[in-house]
Amino acid sequence: MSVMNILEAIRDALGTEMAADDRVILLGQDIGKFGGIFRATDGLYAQFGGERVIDMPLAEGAIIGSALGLALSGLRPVAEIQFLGFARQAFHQIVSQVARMRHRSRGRFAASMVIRAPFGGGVRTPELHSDAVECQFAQAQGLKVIAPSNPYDAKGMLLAAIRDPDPVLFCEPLHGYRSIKGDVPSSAYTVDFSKANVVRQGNDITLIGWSSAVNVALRAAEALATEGIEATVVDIRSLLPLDVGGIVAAVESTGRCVIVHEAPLTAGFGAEIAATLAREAFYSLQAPIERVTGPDAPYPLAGAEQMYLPGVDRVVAAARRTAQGQ
Amino acid sequence: MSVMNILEAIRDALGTEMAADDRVILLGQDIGKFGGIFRATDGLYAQFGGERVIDMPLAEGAIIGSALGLALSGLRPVAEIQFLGFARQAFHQIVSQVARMRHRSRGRFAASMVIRAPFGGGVRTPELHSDAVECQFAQAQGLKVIAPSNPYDAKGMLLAAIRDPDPVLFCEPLHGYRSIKGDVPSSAYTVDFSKANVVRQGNDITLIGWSSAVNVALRAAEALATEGIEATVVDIRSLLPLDVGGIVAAVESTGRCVIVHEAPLTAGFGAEIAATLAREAFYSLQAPIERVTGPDAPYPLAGAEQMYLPGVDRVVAAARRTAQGQ
Amino acid sequence: MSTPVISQFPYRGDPVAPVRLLEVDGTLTGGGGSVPPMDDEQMLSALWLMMLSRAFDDKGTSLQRQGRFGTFSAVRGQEASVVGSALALDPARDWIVPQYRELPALVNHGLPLESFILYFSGHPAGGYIPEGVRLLPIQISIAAQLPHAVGLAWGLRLQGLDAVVLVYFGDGASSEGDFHEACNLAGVVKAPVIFFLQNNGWAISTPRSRQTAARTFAERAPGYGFDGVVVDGNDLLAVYAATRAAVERARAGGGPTLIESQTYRLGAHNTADDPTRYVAEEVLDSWRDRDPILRVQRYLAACGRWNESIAAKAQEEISQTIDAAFAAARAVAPPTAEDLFLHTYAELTERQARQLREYEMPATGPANG
Amino acid sequence: MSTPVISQFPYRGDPVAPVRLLEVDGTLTGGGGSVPPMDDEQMLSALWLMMLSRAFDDKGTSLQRQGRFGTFSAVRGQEASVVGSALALDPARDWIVPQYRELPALVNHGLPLESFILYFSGHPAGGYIPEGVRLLPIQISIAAQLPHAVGLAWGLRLQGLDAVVLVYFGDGASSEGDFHEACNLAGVVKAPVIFFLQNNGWAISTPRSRQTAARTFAERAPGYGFDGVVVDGNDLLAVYAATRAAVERARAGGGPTLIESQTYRLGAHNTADDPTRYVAEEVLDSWRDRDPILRVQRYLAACGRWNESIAAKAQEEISQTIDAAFAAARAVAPPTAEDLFLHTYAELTERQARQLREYEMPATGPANG
Ligand SMILES: Cc1ncc(C[n+]2csc(CCOP(=O)(O)OP(=O)(O)O)c2C)c(N)n1
Ligand SMILES: Cc1ncc(C[n+]2csc(CCOP(=O)(O)OP(=O)(O)O)c2C)c(N)n1
Ligand SMILES: [Mg+2]
Ligand SMILES: [Mg+2]
Repeated sequence: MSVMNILEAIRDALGTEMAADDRVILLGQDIGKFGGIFRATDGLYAQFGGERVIDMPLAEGAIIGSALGLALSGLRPVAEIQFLGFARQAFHQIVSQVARMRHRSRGRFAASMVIRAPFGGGVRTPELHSDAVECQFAQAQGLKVIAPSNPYDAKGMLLAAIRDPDPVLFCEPLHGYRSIKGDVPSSAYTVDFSKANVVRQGNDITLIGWSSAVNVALRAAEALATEGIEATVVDIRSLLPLDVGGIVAAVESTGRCVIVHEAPLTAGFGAEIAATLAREAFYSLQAPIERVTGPDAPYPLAGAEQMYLPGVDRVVAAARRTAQGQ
Repeated sequence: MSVMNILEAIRDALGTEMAADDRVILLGQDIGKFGGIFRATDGLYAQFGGERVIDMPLAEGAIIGSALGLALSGLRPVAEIQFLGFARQAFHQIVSQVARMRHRSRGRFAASMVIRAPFGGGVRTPELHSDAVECQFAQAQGLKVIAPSNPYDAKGMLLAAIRDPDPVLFCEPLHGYRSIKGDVPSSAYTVDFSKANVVRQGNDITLIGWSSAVNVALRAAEALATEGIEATVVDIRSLLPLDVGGIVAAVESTGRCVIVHEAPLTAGFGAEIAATLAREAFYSLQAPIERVTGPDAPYPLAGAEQMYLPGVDRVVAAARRTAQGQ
Repeated sequence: MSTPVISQFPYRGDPVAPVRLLEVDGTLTGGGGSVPPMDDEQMLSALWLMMLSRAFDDKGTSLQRQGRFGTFSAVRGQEASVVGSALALDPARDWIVPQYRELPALVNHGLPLESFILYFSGHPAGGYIPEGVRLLPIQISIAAQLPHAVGLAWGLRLQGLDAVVLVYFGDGASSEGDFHEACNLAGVVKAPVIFFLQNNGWAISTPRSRQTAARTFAERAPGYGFDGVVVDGNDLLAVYAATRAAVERARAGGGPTLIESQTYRLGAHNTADDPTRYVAEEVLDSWRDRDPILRVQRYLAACGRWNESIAAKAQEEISQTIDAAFAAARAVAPPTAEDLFLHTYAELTERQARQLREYEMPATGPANG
Repeated sequence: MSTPVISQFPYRGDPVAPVRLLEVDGTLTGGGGSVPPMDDEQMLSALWLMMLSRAFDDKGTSLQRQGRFGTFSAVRGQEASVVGSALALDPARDWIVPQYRELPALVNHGLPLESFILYFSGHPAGGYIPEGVRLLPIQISIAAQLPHAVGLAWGLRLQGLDAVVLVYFGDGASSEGDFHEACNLAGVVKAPVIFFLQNNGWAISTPRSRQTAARTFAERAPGYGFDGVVVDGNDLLAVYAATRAAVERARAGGGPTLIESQTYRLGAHNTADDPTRYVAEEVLDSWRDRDPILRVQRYLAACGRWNESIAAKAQEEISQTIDAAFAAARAVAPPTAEDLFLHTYAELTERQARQLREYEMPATGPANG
């Protein structure tokens, strides 16, 4: 057990599984000697060599498309896309090919592979680097879309993802890469990401998020507690599939809910959660479900990002309103 | 005024605007002499020549990316993508480039262009051709995503789209191309697609859809009427931007709502509509909002598509339940 | 300007002539001096596959017109290109990654004809490829299979196998970004993959001349770090020999080859297409003269291995094979609601299970939850 | 096999030598016999731009380290490549479509230095390009600008203008599908576009050798139906001459050219990068010897047009220009909530208007509705 940040937890997971399973190989831009632009693969090239930690040409479609072929050959590729916004270059490969291979072949071919990509804002990256586009993949039935919020989950969910028979898009919180720290066991363990995680218990309202929004929600919950409002905070962990039972239970127990995410409001994944809850928990809801999200606008250049991001203040304000509404 | 199907209405709109505005040019695969795989551009090559009706190499990214450049040069390109499922090959160009050009350049450059593509199932097309992926574009702020349900709207919305200063993804109902007919004025006219259209009035329940789902909803409304349930049917016309005021008013007046679409349930655009209504019309809702959609699975091969598609029966059943729930 | 700049890579001159071994009249190129790369027995087997393909195209088209079969893309005219390339592989270790117009290659590699029929009838069971058959599923999304083939070839090699992967695609497919990304990666990692480009003159209605301004597709290969070859795609022997050479090179660690097989689609893009709108009858005729099947029959007839009675017997056998396959496909039970969901993931998700229950008990269950 | 198949397009031999007009020591290639394509005045203006670029890199980097400027990508080492190409264009009719590493080209074409600073400071106002300046915005998504450039060039020509479009991109960018699709389309429609590939040896930490197995990038051009040229990218005159030739060809209706400018990134990918992790010091040193600025200064010194006092005066002027631009950028008011929404569409949507009101009155308004 040691204290790690999310990046260290991810690196630890990759190294652990590569040592345990020869079939695991990494591919991506600048992940070799350089160790990745965020150092997620630092040291792995030295340890496992260039045949297992592979620098790829600058072509996201080929990274994903060839990873699918590598998976079919019997390997377990873990592909890095430098920023989730550039997974759009491989959208056709991810959504039409990777996600559907099992279904298309009626079970003969499984695309057992992981696509890792950081996403989200707050660290002053250039245009398109901060786009929270996870929801654009959440309709790709056949793909799993997951997003850890803390180092413990990062390691355990990544190990689970690599061992998963289905393809997993593993969305990493760029913002928390170095700033979010926590205890991480040094042994191998998996986290069952199919279950939403109640990270805080409270009776008055339920805050729901994933990735770095969970941390915003937790800080909002602390602020609300000083006002006497006790919040449950749920980390959904997985967008696709969604743990419907888990979130319904968490909202039924409070009757009130605020969802937090970085993507714009319209067609963000908060819509799916709100729509599901508004139906399944209809008779328990005592106030409208609110969504605190990025505004309906492209992610801005760095100088305006703090205005764009859904902050603790906005979550607190929405939660206060929701807790009081009836 | 004459009776046209949707395909004829689209062809009429294209011809009308090309005759009126020299800047309008068409580009796409097989749209020239061949007239398009569905004949949407039939006759236009003969009428306007190969410099304005342009056959493109088989590369969706280049079709969209060069259309953006053509727009910046001062022309008004209308690009055809043969099936919306193949717009994924151009996803990075549509979502990261076309949608953002105005914002990126702080208003200097407008990507005034239209992308036309049929979508949806029911006509036994091969794999990927029927995918209803309109929602995957609905988070692309800067883009408009619209979908007519009948010939009158098809012509009027397409003319409005070509004249729109912003880029428009114009999603055409593959299923209704030839089967849905109606009166279409021969003159040029526009339909304000920013407003949802109430296509049927009823007091008991509101059915919401777009594209061919509107026709499913209308047929369900007729069936419901025989049981004494009178439905309002709303055609949202535009997913992005969404006419929030229009749909809220239509649901407040009945207190009950069923949303219909072809895409899978999870992360389909029905989620955005349901989430919005569940909040904005919270105090009027007398029953949970239901979504009748494609199942959470890839669109199947043709032999199974009738099971996949949300049919009149399923809408009627959901509406009945909703009308009775409280 | 005072100092003229010379382009080291000018675009000029005529396209190169394709490799040819068998002339249209069935004689060997350059006279009888050279030994053909296939013996008579091999050529007879190849001919059988080519004729099976042609007969299937006829049968499938007529059934489709009667509404008894789905839309599919005929191989007609490209039989030498498809069969010659497929026969250069070893089905016990090599893989084929298809587009959608390669029926006889798939059959030779082990796909039951019945699966192909089920697939194009729209039955979900048609997607299944039997265990042990080294084929990826038919690809509908143009060019998307190319990076898969590279990854598969590279992965097999990383695991120490000596397998080669051959990927089929068209002149149209060569314009997609996936083509470029796949070729470039294959060059960098020296994947044992053969890019087999069937230049059949058309992508639906789009002529080759509108697809690219390049004189040949094969000349793109050195720009990715490997060799390019142009073959007469209607010449079984040339296609076979060029593919064999590429297989041997790949197997020996020499990396990829791009083969441009110059052939011609002798008919519609698929059974929903009407080529009379865009193909000139004279051009079609000139290609009918170069029919790849006739060429092999002429050669074998000159060797005394082909005559009318052998032909009639083969036709009869082929026709029975095809009829049996259609009958078997027709006997498969229609798809159920479960077929919609199964194999989306290794296991049904909660939501899928709930949706499936709803299908099975529509009256009582809630809508998709 | 009995019949060997010859690849008509073999991958072998050494890469070609780049076009060079000015030697490292500042003498003209081949002795004084040839007349340089630029006169001394033009070379002095070019040098000024190159030095401005270098000085901006220094200043920007030091401000960035102090937290007073954002992350940006220096031009260092590529000044001849960027400036020589840009000067071959006519800013009154030709367009530049940039990647992100071409500061002096943008400035020469009319972009206020202050805009560039605002952009890399993360101020939304930095995205604005003044009316009349023929530049597309800086492109962050690698290679995405290439099809835009083709469409723009083609569209201007369709409208009867004689404008040429030059698009910048890197060796890394050449691996993206967008590169291929754009080149192929440009060949088909004969767009007046120049694909100016700056091969600076690296894509972040990825070396040229891992980017492609091709010997040169330029040799891909004939595979798209146009000419390819390799130039010494550290030679102002060669870059200028090759680009001029391409501009003239494009203007005359001769279509596209692919120019590979072989240069070297003399430093980090951007101010967040640490190249000591992957670049060998000896290699860097060998390229420092080939510094494109020194080469021009040596030439001009030999002509009596450059000496220490002229240099000092130029440095002073440049330094004032840069300081003034930073000061002007700092004087711009910080972004407001309105900046988030404006220009998403021609008009605010209802939802945006409501969200903006919420920003402006956070206490009272509802959450995003
Ligand atoms: C990505 C994509 N775009 C468009 C289509 C529609 N389409 C189907 S076949 C075809 C032409 C393919 O031409 P080619 O690659 O030459 O193969 P051929 O049919 O000639 O064998 C097109 C455009 C598709 N299936 N996929
Ligand atoms: C589509 C995409 N993928 C990845 C990145 C991350 N990235 C930024 S710069 C760069 C390298 C670009 O190399 P090159 O094109 O050679 O340009 P250079 O920086 O050398 O001028 C990468 C991979 C990106 N910006 N866009
Ligand atoms: Mg073809
Ligand atoms: Mg570079």
